[in-house]
Amino acid sequence: MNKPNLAVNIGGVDMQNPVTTASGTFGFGPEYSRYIDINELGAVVVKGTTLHPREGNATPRIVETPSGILNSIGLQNPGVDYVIEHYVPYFKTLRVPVIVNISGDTVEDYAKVAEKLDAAGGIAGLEVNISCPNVKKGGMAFGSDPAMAAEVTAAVKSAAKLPVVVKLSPNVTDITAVAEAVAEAGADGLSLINTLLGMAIDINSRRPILGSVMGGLSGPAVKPVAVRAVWQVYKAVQLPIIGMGGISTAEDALEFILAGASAVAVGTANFVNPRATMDIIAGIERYLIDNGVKDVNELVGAAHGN
Amino acid sequence: MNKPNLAVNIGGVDMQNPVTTASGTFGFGPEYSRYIDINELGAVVVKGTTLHPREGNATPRIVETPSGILNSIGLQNPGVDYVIEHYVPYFKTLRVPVIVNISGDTVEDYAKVAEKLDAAGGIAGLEVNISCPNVKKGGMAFGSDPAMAAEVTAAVKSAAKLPVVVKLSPNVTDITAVAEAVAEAGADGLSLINTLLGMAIDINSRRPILGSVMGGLSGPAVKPVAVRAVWQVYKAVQLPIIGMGGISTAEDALEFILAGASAVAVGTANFVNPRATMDIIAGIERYLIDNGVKDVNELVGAAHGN
Amino acid sequence: MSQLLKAKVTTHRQISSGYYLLEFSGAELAETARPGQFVHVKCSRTTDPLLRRPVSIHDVNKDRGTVRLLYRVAGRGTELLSVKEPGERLDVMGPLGNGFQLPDPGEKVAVVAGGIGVAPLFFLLRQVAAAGNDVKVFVGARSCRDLLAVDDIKGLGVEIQLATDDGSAGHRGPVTELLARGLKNIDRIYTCGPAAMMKAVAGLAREYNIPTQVSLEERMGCGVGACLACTCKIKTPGGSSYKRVCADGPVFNAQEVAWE
Amino acid sequence: MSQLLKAKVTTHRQISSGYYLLEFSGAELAETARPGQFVHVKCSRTTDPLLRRPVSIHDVNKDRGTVRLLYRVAGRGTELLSVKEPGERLDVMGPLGNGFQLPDPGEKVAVVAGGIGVAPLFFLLRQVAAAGNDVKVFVGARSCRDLLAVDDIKGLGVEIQLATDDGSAGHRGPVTELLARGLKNIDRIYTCGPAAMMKAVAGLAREYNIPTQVSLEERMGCGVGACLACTCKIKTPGGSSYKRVCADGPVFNAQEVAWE
Ligand SMILES: Cc1cc2nc3c(=O)[nH]c(=O)nc-3n(C[C@H](O)[C@H](O)[C@H](O)COP(=O)(O)OP(=O)(O)OC[C@H]3O[C@@H](n4cnc5c(N)ncnc54)[C@H](O)[C@@H]3O)c2cc1C
Ligand SMILES: Cc1cc2nc3c(=O)[nH]c(=O)nc-3n(C[C@H](O)[C@H](O)[C@H](O)COP(=O)(O)OP(=O)(O)OC[C@H]3O[C@@H](n4cnc5c(N)ncnc54)[C@H](O)[C@@H]3O)c2cc1C
Ligand SMILES: Cc1cc2nc3c(=O)[nH]c(=O)nc-3n(C[C@H](O)[C@H](O)[C@H](O)COP(=O)(O)O)c2cc1C
Ligand SMILES: Cc1cc2nc3c(=O)[nH]c(=O)nc-3n(C[C@H](O)[C@H](O)[C@H](O)COP(=O)(O)O)c2cc1C
Ligand code: FES
Ligand code: FES
Repeated sequence: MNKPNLAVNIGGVDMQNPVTTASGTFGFGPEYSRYIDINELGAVVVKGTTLHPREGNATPRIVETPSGILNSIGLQNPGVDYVIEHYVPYFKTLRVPVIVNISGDTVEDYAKVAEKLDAAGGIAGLEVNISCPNVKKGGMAFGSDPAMAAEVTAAVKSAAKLPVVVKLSPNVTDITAVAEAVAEAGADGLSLINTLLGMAIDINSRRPILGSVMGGLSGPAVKPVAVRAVWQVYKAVQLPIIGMGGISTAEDALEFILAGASAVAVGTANFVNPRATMDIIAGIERYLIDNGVKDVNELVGAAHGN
Repeated sequence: MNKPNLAVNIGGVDMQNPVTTASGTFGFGPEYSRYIDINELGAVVVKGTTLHPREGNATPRIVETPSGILNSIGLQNPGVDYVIEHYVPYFKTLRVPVIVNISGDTVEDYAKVAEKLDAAGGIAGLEVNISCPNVKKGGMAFGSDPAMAAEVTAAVKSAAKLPVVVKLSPNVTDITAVAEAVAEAGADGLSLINTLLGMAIDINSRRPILGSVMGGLSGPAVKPVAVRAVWQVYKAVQLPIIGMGGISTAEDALEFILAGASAVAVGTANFVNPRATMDIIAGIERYLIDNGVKDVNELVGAAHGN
Repeated sequence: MSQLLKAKVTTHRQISSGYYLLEFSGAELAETARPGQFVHVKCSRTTDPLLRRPVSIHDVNKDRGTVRLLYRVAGRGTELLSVKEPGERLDVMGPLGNGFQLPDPGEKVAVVAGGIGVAPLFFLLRQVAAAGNDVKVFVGARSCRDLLAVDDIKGLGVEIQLATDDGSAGHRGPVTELLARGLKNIDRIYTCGPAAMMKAVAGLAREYNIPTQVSLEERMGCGVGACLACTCKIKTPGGSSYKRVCADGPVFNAQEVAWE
Repeated sequence: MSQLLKAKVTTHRQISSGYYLLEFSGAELAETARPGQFVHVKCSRTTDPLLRRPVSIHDVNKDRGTVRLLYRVAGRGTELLSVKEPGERLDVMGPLGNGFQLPDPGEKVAVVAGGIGVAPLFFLLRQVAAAGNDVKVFVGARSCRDLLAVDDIKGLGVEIQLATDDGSAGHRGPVTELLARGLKNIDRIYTCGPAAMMKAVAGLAREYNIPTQVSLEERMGCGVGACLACTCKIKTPGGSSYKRVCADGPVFNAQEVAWE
């Protein structure tokens, strides 16, 4: 059999294969380049960026949980201007599309960040984080209310010509309602899921472990919730989906693809295996060959039957 | 130091220690009596019971996930009349309070089941499951809408004189809103959390693994979400809480107590260690002695500070 | 009476590619176990994989107080099990399940095993042979490498016929073809193996009206009847109902099973 | 250049109650590692515990191409690590982090270790001693059982002073009391140990105006600077900012650290 087609398209972003990185777990790109050739990824999604620099939350910012981690980084980032000055030149040297994850406290913030990045060039798309549970203002609220999610989406869409992927929170009663609202508002694609809201307590100090009390749960533990979210959203809206949440192996990635994701993002697994993305790309290709599937797009949503 | 006090009270149900079983994981009681002395528990919460017998869902009904399981039992049970005829006599032989978990498709169903159990005697309380994601009608819907949750609670309260503990779902945007509504409607206590909605796909058959597609995630994987829910609800309402979700050890149980649970329920961990409940009771007692705490009630919510 | 024990592994070896024979100490378990019962084994030290794994009791030695398991490495749980060293402790619960109902004196018995399905049948065979019943054994597998416990069965002095899908040993084709030819005078059948094979055996048994016991498999949670995860469909006068493989089975009357 | 390798464990033994010395093969790692750097170790085979564990490079042997780790069993990860047998493979990433800046020729150096904090300092000591710098070593611990690598340090021919909280060996009291008396003519301090001890060392260093490098600890995710989990507060002209212990550290200038 010939080499199967691995290329996918996420709302206008052309990816040579369906594997990208989950924002916040892959820095701005160079951190993992000692272990993998970034140019072999389908796309790179970089750390959440805001209008102004953010210091982030107090430490500890991470705690391990059964098959998962809780994090409360708090969107530490140097601000959009710094990103444009220091990282965009690097992005321009890459042959893979770079998607910048953006956050804000207000709808205007989102729009301004989007506008600046749009003007900077060297970026293939924006991922709008309306779901980070780690910031006090905005963040969470936008993602849990369909109307506000739509408002942010529309604002970003009108501020930037770049493809806009909106990242949804699983911490809602009905994720399809948010997906539908965001689709209506003009999103080009959806990313799901962000982390689950969780916490851990130190029984010796009798205090919450994380400096900011609550944090976001990620890693293999959340995979069943994420696959379910992709399955539900695939049924509800027509937009391409980047699936994520606990993906560590090609088998995990294929579960998401079969549930309805056109691409997958690898997050926490990078910490465990810095070559996870590469192993997953190779494993997906192997599966396609072994099963005589010519194009990975044929598998997208295939678990729904006909 | 003298033996510390382990006794707690959940909305009128007197428990000699804070450890009970999670509904659906402990059958109707006798199944685990080969491994533990049930009379040493704080209380026994038995399988979800409905007005009419239920066949349950197609198999497979269980699938293992990282540090967790997905189940879709579908509330298989012999119906309330059978329970009253065959199990209540057994309940009456026990020296520990028995709490019966009840479910229904309609508000009237809940009320009827509650009424029958109230009349049967031998039962210390009712746990109202408004959160099981495994039944097509009712179930989920009641738990995700504060107004409906309140309606079910009020109906059960007026149908039965028994203490009523309402079991909440984590699959909501704001669990405190449901908790407040249920408290307002007269609940005597709250149980949280029920399972997280999830699914898994077999990449070989390319179909969902569970016979009923989606299932409920439980086990250690969900613990951070459960601790967070207890923490939030403890802050929001004054009712005693039975905390559950991934409790396997005394350390886990203490996390829930410090977050605000007055009692804890052990579910999935029974499958792994049939003596888990006993180990947890002993471990809590050990912790109290080692830390010079005279009464477990002093620890309830202690992680919130003063 | 089912026990929870940290049993010492006494011997453990690979007997064919991917198949292992593990023996552990457990005097009371060896004493009380009946053929067809199983143990529920914790394979990992951590919460992943989380659940125990059901494994049939392959044989017991009451004198030495040991229990044997014959298993196939099927996934992560059994893989972790396979690296246990003699001397290490094994966290087991058991015996669990109902077990086979033994034949009446004088009954002629056929035992039909497919692949790893031979695991629970050896213990049965030993008892049935010792009781003096006439026994015919039919063992089928994919290829000769998957034919297990054959020498042990021969050692019991019973008649044995082999079948493999690839013809690498014995008859080429399904073991049920051998069974169909050998059913004359058989009073009772015991079978364990792939669902399709057991269904075919059940079909033959119905045709010849021979009481047949099948040992079913289903994914398990608790193993003790508490969670209702492991159900199978059993025909009832009114239609069908779900029974628990772990507590009501794993052995069922073949004619009661609602085969898919 | 940091590598990802499945390194073979060559030796592994308990050196004191709860403390282990593990050596593995890794020629390139041994060649390129600098004192103060660490490796990120995967302790489990499964997803629980999930994350790697940071462990300092205790020493390297370039000739034999081996790397040594000295660690304390602190929880589930290090417990799983402690049962690795020689011959098994260890999944390690490294070398990671910045490492210590070596002293200038002729500088008199004090090295202050608290408990397991001696782990990264031995490799440093060996290089500093080999470079001919004058070295004074101060090692403190809870009790004599927690005084580690003392003989190895003596073997380097450097002056060593001991302190224990319980007086079971050397000075009874904090090691910083010994340091305070031994600071004369010291040009440079290196320290690693409990935060309170390092803070006290930093205080003395400021008082005597001695450039001091501390090796910090923080819970880590990636270990390579990508996740921003492991930050510590570093004073800046304008106030403070969060730096990454894994990538900007673990070694920092003591006077820059915003001690709690
Ligand atoms: C009563 C009973 C007795 C058994 N006796 C034996 C025995 O003596 N020897 C032996 O080798 N095996 C036996 N099995 C099967 C054995 O339990 C499974 O092979 C084992 O659980 C697989 O675990 P794993 O972690 O290695 O594989 P997993 O990674 O969990 O799964 C590997 C494959 O096995 C399937 N599977 C998982 N659990 C079960 C299950 N409970 N039943 C059927 N399929 C399953 C999965 O779908 C998957 O395809 C028995 C099963 C039952 C129910
Ligand atoms: C750069 C660096 C180098 C280190 N070098 C060594 C070394 O050479 N030898 C050695 O024995 N230890 C070293 N440590 C500490 C070691 O990483 C922790 O002891 C280990 O991660 C604990 O893992 P565990 O699973 O055994 O314990 P866990 O169960 O994870 O935790 C046990 C206890 O350790 C705490 N803890 C967990 N992770 C960390 C962490 N990263 N830093 C501090 N505390 C933590 C927890 O709060 C808990 O109280 C180093 C840490 C860092 C950051
Ligand atoms: C340390 C860390 C930092 C994260 N930062 C961001 C972020 O800045 N923006 C964002 O949208 N998601 C962020 N996430 C969420 C991930 O992108 C991803 O949605 C989530 O972790 C689930 O995937 P995983 O289980 O593969 O990690 C972060 C996750 C982690 C673990
Ligand atoms: C097999 C199984 C069956 C369950 N059945 C019920 C039920 O009938 N009613 C109910 O309220 N919760 C039911 N639950 C949910 C548990 O009671 C508990 O809320 C949940 O599993 C979280 O706890 P755990 O992680 O300790 O298992 C069931 C859970 C499992 C695993
Ligand atoms: S496995 Fe729980 S009832 Fe059978
Ligand atoms: S551990 Fe990820 S940045 Fe340091």
